Amino acid sequence: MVNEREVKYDEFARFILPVGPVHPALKEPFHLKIIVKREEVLDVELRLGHVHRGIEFLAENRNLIQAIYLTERICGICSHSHTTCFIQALEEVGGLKPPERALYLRTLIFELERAHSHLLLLGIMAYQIGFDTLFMYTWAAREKVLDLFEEITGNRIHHAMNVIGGVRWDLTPKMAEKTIRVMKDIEVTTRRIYDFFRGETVEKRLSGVGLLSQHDAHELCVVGPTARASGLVFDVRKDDPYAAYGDLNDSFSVISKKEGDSYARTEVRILELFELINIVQAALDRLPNGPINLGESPVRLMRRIPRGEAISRVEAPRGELIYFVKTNGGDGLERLKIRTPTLANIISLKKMLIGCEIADVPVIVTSIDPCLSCANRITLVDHETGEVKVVNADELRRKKS
Amino acid sequence: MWKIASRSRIKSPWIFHLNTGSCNGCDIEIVAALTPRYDAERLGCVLVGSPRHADVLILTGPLTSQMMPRVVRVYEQIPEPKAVVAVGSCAISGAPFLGSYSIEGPLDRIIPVDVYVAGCPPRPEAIIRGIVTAVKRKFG
Amino acid sequence: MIWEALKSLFKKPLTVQYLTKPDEKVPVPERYRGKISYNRDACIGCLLCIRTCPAGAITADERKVSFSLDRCIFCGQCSETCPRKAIEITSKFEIVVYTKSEIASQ
Amino acid sequence: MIALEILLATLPLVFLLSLLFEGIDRKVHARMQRRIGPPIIQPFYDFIKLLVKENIVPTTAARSIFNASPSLAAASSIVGAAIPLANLIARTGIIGDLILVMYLLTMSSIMIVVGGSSSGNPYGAVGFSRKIMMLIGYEIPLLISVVSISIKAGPSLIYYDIILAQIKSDKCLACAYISSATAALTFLLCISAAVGVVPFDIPEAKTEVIHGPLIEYSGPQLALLKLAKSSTIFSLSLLAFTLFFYFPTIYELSIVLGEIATLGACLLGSLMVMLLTVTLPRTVFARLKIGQAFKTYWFFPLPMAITSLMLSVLGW
Ligand code: SF4
Ligand code: SF4
Ligand code: SF4
Ligand code: SF4
Ligand code: SF4
Ligand code: SF4
Ligand code: SF4
Ligand code: SF4
Repeated sequence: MVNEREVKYDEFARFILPVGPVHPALKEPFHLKIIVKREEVLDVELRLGHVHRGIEFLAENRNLIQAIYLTERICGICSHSHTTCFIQALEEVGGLKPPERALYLRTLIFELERAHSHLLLLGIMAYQIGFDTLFMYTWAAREKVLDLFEEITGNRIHHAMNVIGGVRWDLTPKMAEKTIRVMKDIEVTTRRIYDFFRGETVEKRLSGVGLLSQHDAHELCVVGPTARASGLVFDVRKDDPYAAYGDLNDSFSVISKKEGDSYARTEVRILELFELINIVQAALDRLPNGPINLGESPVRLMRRIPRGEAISRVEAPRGELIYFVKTNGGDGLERLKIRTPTLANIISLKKMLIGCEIADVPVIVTSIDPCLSCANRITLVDHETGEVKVVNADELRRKKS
Repeated sequence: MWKIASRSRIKSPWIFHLNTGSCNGCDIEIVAALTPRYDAERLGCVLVGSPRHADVLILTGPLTSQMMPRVVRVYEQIPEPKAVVAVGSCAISGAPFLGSYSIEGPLDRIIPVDVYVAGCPPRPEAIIRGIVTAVKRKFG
Repeated sequence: MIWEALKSLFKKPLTVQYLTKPDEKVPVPERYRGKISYNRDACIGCLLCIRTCPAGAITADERKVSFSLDRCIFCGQCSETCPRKAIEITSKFEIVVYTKSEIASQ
Repeated sequence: MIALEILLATLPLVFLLSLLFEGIDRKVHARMQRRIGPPIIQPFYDFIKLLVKENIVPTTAARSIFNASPSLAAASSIVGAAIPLANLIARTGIIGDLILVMYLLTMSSIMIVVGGSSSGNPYGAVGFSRKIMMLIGYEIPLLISVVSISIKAGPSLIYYDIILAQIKSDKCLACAYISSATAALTFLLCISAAVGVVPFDIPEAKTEVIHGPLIEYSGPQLALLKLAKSSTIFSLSLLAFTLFFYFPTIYELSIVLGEIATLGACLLGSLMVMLLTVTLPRTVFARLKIGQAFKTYWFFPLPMAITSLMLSVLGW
């Protein structure tokens, strides 16, 4: 909604530029209505909901095992975060304790996933500023991580790693060796990528663009690298350790930057890549022996989960991911509620976008690393107050008809 | 003469990719197909930004109700001749999202699909093969 | 960057020339979850796989089961659930078809 | 006075060469990214494919301008490339042909954005305003550098005279005079903006304005626009090479090996120029913002061009 009081313009110089839902800068559909004057952005309006699939609703109608795969398919980039978060909640309800080795393997995949996700973002960022070569470089490096996934879990994207009470695939010594090797490679490449990002043209495009002050970041409840780049030090892995992060606490530190611009957000991700390489190495060093799951049939385990509820959170690549799970005592779910990181972050877009140039829009949007397949639940009407209006499924359906 | 035209068409499929509610899994694999490892450009594939430039429409996702009118519009915007490739299991049948109130899919209820590439997500190689198969069949 | 680019000019490209060179392919690892194969004789008809398939790809069929592979999301859960190991995951991944019904036969 | 026939005969040659140049550009670009890249004749496939595709004219477009501008753009850039090539072959020239060529090339890039802004798409309009900004940025240094070199070579505004001057003086102009060297540098720097590739593809940025002016074009119209672009690249690289780096040895080649060798050497040289000024920057730089690009041109090539002009007037 255009705020008429605030927008001063001569009628002819201003026009509305629709960005999305189908736009090459956005790999996924969401709609930004941008009101511009020549090159300057005066106002933005954000509309989500194009990929809403009603997963929470679907999960409530399926049994727990089916729901695992459903949560995995909320998103292809942090699929493992979703299943981990979900299964942690189930295990809490059921009082199941996965064996140590399983926790370590979960952590391992988790960090590899962060590696692939961060490299992906760096590539997309380069692509947005027209730097195809850098995009190709980072994505070529990312392929190595995907190869690891494929070898360990059998798929490049949807790992199907987690089962109730443990993990499904074990790590053979050969794979462990390869993982170490790949991590070394990634470290070298990341170093080089870091150099490219510090290079003249790239830094020019990113620094000072899309400022989000610490105060605003706090106010808008942003999470993950977006928050950390605005000076908030907050990381679920440290603050509320899950899986094996408690044991690995000494192997990494939380990266935080003060600047709060797109460059800082990118830099935080690059530095996190170095941290996660340490985590992976530490995890492989300390990897205990033993079983990788409870060894019972999945169907029996599923039936053992009583009625109850739990909240679980993990630090997905894009920030804190929260699951609220309420089981019905049979083998199904009574309620599933997911708070995804992008949804928390996307609200901050409006703050960042107003006043920037058209050329900065893709940069800023990418810098919070939005991937909307999890964020599509609401229609957001955001005025100066930062107020959020949630439109539920019924309303959405009514709107459609 | 006609042979040259059809050969050129096969050799230069320009792709427009549309996400109809997918989980990103297939989308990133499509992008991965353009990167050095798979390099779809050696077969002439280029990802274009406007449907008006495209020859091949790649669709992913189970088709949510919000995206449905847009899919139709994009399909109509692509100049003839055009091919449609549905990538991923959820584009083929809507599974595992079938049964949701906001899913209109499967895709082929709305627009004609020439080639289906199964997988969740399919490997980039399979996607490339899907594109090549589609243009060969449609334009050959 | 300039150096890097010029150096790459003379390095071997990373591309795996799938389709343009015969038999070139990114290696498919052993665990790859591709198309499933079903051994009807080993199946005892317990129908557990139907209960756990997240995509509804399995239906009961004459005391045993049948698969609609166009719905399969290649998760491998059925193979894990099956007490008789009647379902196996193969590493076949190039499932490219003209009509949905062909998926099973590919 | 060159015969009209020669000019006409070079038109298809320009067409072939500019698409070939584009193919090589794409291949080298890909190799620098460690990819195989498309086959070198890929632009021909693209061109033919687009030519036989359906042409859609959006209802919001101002029809006549929308339809006419691609052909005009393509025609002027092809003629703009054909004149120097024909002159090279025929070894003559007409008065003012250099100015005509520069005018045609500018015309072509203006036609592209005019067509885009007539499409009624807001992105086309953004592309238009960006292009005009860019035009002011690079066109002035570009023209000044041409003027400076023509003062050195005569003064004469005949393209072939400048080449003759280089043959006579036994040195290529860029090596002979400081003023010409700076002019050459200016010209080279301006090429990537004039043809609109990364880092200066701002009017057509894919992720920002979805190909800007090209967004609504499809089929044959798009083919013509692409052709206009690649023949502009070809023409500017040819000009840059022959105006500044025409070593007399190239001329002597024709005595030994026949005229075709001279032409071949010129084309090879301009290929080098293209790789250096188009392919390399677009591989190793990120896209600039319009303000940054504008500044870049006013702070660096413009003063350089003016210096070069003054130096050449002073006879350096
Ligand atoms: S619309 Fe409501 S019920 Fe449906 S999935 Fe979203 S939050 Fe759940
Ligand atoms: S956006 Fe949220 S509610 Fe909608 S499908 Fe995705 S996870 Fe479910
Ligand atoms: S739901 Fe969002 S806005 Fe509300 S308190 Fe939580 S993070 Fe803040
Ligand atoms: S933020 Fe959401 S869509 Fe993006 S990777 Fe995470 S879960 Fe997936
Ligand atoms: S936002 Fe409101 S309606 Fe939606 S899930 Fe939360 S409490 Fe329920
Ligand atoms: S097929 Fe699978 S990976 Fe592809 S979009 Fe659908 S759920 Fe995601
Ligand atoms: S692999 Fe998964 S989706 Fe496919 S049939 Fe088995 S359980 Fe169902
Ligand atoms: S779980 Fe195995 S044995 Fe049971 S019905 Fe399925 S295939 Fe047959």
